[in-house]
Amino acid sequence: MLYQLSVLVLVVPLIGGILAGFLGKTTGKTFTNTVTIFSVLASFLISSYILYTILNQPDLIFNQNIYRWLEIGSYSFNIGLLIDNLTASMMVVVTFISLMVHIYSIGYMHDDPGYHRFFSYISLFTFAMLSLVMANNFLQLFFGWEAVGVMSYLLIGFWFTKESAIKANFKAFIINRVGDMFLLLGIALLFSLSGSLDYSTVFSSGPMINNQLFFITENLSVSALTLACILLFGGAMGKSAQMPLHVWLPDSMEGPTPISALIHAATMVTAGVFMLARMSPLFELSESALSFVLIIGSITAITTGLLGLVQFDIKRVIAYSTLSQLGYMVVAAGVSAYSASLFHLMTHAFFKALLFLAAGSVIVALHHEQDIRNMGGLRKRLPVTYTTSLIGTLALIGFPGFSGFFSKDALIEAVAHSTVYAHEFAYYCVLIGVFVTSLYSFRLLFIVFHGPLSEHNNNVQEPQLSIVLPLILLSIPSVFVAWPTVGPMVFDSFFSNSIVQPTSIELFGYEFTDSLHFLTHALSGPVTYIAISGIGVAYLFYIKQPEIPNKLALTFKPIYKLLREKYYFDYLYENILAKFFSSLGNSLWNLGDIKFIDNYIVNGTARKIESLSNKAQLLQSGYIYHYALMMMLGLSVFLGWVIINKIGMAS
Amino acid sequence: MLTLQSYLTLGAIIFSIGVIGIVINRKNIIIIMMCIELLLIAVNFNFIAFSYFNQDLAGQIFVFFILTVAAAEAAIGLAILVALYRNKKTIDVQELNSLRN
Amino acid sequence: MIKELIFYSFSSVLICSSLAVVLFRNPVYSAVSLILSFITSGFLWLLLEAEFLAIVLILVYVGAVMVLFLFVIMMLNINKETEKSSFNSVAPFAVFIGLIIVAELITIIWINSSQFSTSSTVIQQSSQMGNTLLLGTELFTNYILDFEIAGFILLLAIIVAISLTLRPRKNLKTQVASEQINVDPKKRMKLVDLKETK
Amino acid sequence: MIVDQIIWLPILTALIIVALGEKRSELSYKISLFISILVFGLSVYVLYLFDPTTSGFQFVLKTQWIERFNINYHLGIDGISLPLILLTTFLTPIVIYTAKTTSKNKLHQYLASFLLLEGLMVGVFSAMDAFLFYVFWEAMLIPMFLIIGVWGGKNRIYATVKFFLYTFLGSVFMLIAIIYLYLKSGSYLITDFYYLPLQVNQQIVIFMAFLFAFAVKIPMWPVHTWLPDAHVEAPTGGSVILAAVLLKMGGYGLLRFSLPISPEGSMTLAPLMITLSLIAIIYIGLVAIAQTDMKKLIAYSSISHMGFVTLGCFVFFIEGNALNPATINLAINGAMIQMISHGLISAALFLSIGVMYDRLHTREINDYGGIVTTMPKFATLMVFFALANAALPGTSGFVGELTVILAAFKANGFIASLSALTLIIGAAYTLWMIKRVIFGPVKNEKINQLNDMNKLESISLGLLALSILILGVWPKPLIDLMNESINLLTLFITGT
Repeated sequence: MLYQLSVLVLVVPLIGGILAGFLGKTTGKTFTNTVTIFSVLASFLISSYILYTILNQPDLIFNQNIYRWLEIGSYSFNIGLLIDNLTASMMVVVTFISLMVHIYSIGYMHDDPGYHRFFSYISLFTFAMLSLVMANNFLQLFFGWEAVGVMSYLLIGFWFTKESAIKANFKAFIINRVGDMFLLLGIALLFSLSGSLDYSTVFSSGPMINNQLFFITENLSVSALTLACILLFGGAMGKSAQMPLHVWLPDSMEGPTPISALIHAATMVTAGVFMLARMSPLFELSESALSFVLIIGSITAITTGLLGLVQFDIKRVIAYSTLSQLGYMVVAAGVSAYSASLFHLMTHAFFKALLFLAAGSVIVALHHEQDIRNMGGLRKRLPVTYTTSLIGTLALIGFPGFSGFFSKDALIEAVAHSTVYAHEFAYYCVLIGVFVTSLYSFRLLFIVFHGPLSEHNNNVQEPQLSIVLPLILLSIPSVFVAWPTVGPMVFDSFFSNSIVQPTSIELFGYEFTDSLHFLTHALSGPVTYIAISGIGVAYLFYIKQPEIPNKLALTFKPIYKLLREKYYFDYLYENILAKFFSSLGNSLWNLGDIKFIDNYIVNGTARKIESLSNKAQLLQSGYIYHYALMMMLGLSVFLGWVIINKIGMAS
Repeated sequence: MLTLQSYLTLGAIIFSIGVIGIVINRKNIIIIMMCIELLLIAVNFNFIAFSYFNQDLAGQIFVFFILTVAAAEAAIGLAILVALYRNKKTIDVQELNSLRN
Repeated sequence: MIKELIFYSFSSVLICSSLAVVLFRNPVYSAVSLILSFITSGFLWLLLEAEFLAIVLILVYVGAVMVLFLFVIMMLNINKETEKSSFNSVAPFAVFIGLIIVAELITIIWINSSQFSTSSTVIQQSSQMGNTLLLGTELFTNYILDFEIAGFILLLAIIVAISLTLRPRKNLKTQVASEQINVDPKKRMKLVDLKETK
Repeated sequence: MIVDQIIWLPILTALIIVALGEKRSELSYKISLFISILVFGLSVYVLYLFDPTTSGFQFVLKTQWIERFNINYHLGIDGISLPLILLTTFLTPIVIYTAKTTSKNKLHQYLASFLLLEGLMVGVFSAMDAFLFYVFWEAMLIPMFLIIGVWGGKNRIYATVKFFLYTFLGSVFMLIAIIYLYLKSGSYLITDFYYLPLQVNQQIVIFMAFLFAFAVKIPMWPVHTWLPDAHVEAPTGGSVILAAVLLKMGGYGLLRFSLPISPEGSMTLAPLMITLSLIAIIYIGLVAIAQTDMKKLIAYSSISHMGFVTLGCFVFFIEGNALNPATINLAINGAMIQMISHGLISAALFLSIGVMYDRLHTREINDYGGIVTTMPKFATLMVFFALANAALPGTSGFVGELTVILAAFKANGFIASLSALTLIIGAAYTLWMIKRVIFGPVKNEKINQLNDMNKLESISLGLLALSILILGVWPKPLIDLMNESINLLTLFITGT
């Protein structure tokens, strides 16, 4: 029963997407959105039912192969499902956000000529994401991994006539591919060590792998497991946009806003975090890999947050915020607090989707204006959007009581109690990050919704219901979802059948009793106060004395420039690396292929033969007796050879 | 004692004379054709000698055919020669070098 | 003994006349020398009991082929050109190589002589039955197809020789059947619209 | 008998079509389409009759041909050749089907060339006699030579001569090797060669001789430069067959001759072969990025992808101290899948380029842009093929590369890492082309007036897309088909 239902969860969005894609153009918009929304709704309901079933039956792990994909000798590769608490909760999150985005898109994409294409894509994306989440083996993980990448590629380039959009989607795909390559290599390494791609086999042979060495040179070797984990994390760095592979995510904001909410905030980018949690049996065995994860995550958390301070595009600010929050999740995984990481993933999915959709609502209301310098004072014109944005922002900065508070606090608590190498560094990074988060979040909020209302925005109205409704629906979990769930998910054994991690006492140094107690406990830490001070500074900078930021920018010009240029990563990739490789290709082609092989070797041989034959032509006098003489010469030589042979044989 | 070797040697000598004749000649193609006849005679010598000493008639049969073909060859060759002379007004090998280019 | 005597005398004549073929300036002389060498080889072949071939050689070659040669020589009237030096620039080299070839050939013959059968003692079948008869029997039984082909080649040679040398008369009126069949009335007749003339 | 029909039916039809003449080209189009579909049906029937549980040759047909040299007209099919035969007979109807739009002059001869080519290609794949194999191998050059030389582009003569000289020069060495093996074994039967006790030195020489022929066909760096030229000049159908089937003959030759006949020679030269494969994968991939001509780009991408085939054929030799049959199996299966899948994908890409070329008569990437606005259906398929070319999981392109990389990693992590770079490079050149051709604002007025695919084109490309998808989602049946034969090959390689 569970098996059939799980397959149904997977297949229904696929069918919906295919139907919308093939029939949407002819059957019209209503058909398209009905089909896709109902398929995702069905998927959501079934996922919820599965989660419910699993909650009622603790320790139920459901692991079954659907079919055998490939079988070579003793190796077999399967397509299968693994349903446990981790998967089930991810499924619910994914389908819920997807459902919201579907509904939202009815209004947002209403006038777009690519309406059916859009719905088809997001349904297919849902399918891909689900297949990633539900995989019971690395092969399917990789399939989902790449498939979500492709859907993201197509959706970023959804408005394909925009030069910037197709540039962004190309960039996104290539950078993701860099990560995917590492992931594939990690998978290949695990395969070569354990001989299988199934999670269960690989995980059970983890301790055995841990003892093996991978020889880089004759003498230099690393632990094979550490290498595999770092390679796997390389994949996560691409997909979850960690430094230095983060550059594609801000650019991906070229896509429609619902996409930014669904793919580039809530689901796809968290795939890396999900994978880290899924691979926890391996990562737990390698301290060095965890440190690596921790360092990368904390660098990402702090640096990308700073970038959010200087952006003027409403979506880019949120995108950098997403990057920073992803950094937090990775940090949590780095200190082995996978449950906290996943919990933050879940709450973040809700409030970040909310923020994006709210931003989309603003964008729609202002007729596709995205520059925050042209906004201001929209509070009165867009009351629902404002309220929901406020909720999202408060959740994001971890204001006490909101869902983000619980997740972020648990996470920072875990960092504080960690003993992994570089944990102090990570701790300071995340603390500064909290301040930066609230600063840029409220900067955005204040600039967009407060301040004076500009002239041309006077007639702005709240958009239609299908846009507003998801905002309201999403703000509910953004506030409340953590209250009942923080206990079981973070501190209790909810994930114990799918994740290997130390006990909550070891991790957090705190005995959880109930959520209210946790709230009061957290208030004793510095985090909340740092966040509130961030609000204060933002209030000072952007409402009381708006000239301060400009002054600061002038005073610290080099730093400001560094931030505006995004630490020159784009410059490095586009102008140095990409140029280098394309000119390398060009010169290999021109020098290697054309000049050397074709002109020198191939045609050179031909030319040589031609010149030789020109010389040989001099021998060709045209006189018969010259030819006859040559024949004579040949005959005499031949006879001589015969004689020599004869004599040789005789002796 | 007449042995096979003596006949073969004779054939070899005649053959070489024919070959030399083809090459050293600068007068006309007719002489070359005659030299070819000499070559054939030399070859025929060998055939007949082998046929005699091995008591195998096949050699003679072969000579018979060679003679036939040689006659045909001579006829055609001379016909070509006549045609050539008509066109070029010469059969001098020194002047016949249209094989070049 | 008598055989040896005949062999050596005739072969020296043969070699001399062959040399003469090559060396004479006048092609007529060369042709005559060639006739001589044919005749002497005919005699030598008689020594090898190839009577039929010897006679054919003399009859056909001397009687027909060489006469043809002489005909052509005279027809083309080329004995004028005898003033030129009869040897070309590569001649010394060619002679040298030719001598090498002779030497090599003879060496090969003598190296291999141990493999030759020295069977002059073989019972001469042909002396009883006659070489011509034997040859004929063989030719018309086992080699009949080849014989036919040879005849065909001769026929071909005749046709080729004629077609090469035949000069068709100009203005000869002949029928071209294919053109007649392929006549297209449209090409022959042209309908022309003439405008009225006043 | 049925194999015989698959070979000779198209060849005889080709003769009939030529005899029919130019005036009845519509009729000859129908006949050739019918025959090629019939031949595909026959080969599917072969697939149905084929017994995948045995490793040996099936459908064996043996007739004496040249008694003096013990040459036989000896045909047979095993698990390695059957997929390639299916590929051939599947693509020929598609090429013939689309020939109508791509080639208008002397259509009947064009069709006849392809039918002839089909028969000969199947002949190559099913010949069990080395001499017969050689005859088919060389004879195949003739129709291909004609296709490029007669219906090609401006610079076709240069391209054909280059193509012909390269391939011919290579195969001469193969002939020498075959004759040598015949003298050793007294038979031309390929499987007899496997059992010859050869010294390592002899094996190396034989391997090199075969390599010349196969490396040119595959093509491996540095004897690859004929391919881009040939592709650029060839008509669409010619490019399709060239990329899809002709190149596979090199890989097939490696599996049929080089590896089982000279396993130790292969082992000695494996580092060289692996280096060349990696050069093909990386160097040629980078070169592909620099191309401005779509056909050249895809041609270079073909070379790069064929690098995986050669990598799969040799990478297992460097694993540790002893050969591991499991890795061999994995790698060779990967090479085979890569061949089949590349056959389908490159065929699809060349057909797609043909679709565009028929409309705008240019292959320059810069002349395009924004195709998707006027040809949405076509753009969808083209993007799909491009993604398949970039080895997207779920398409057949991924299966081969995955298995080869897995096998390579078992052998050596660094080689695997280098070969995995193709994930980036392949995506870069393919999508870079897609970005400039398919997406973006409409470049010029001509593109604004384009019509989307007609029925003919959509059916052909749709069929290819479907097969690529099916192979990607469920490649197991294909593997099951060749598993036993590859097991046998593994035995020969390990020398047991």
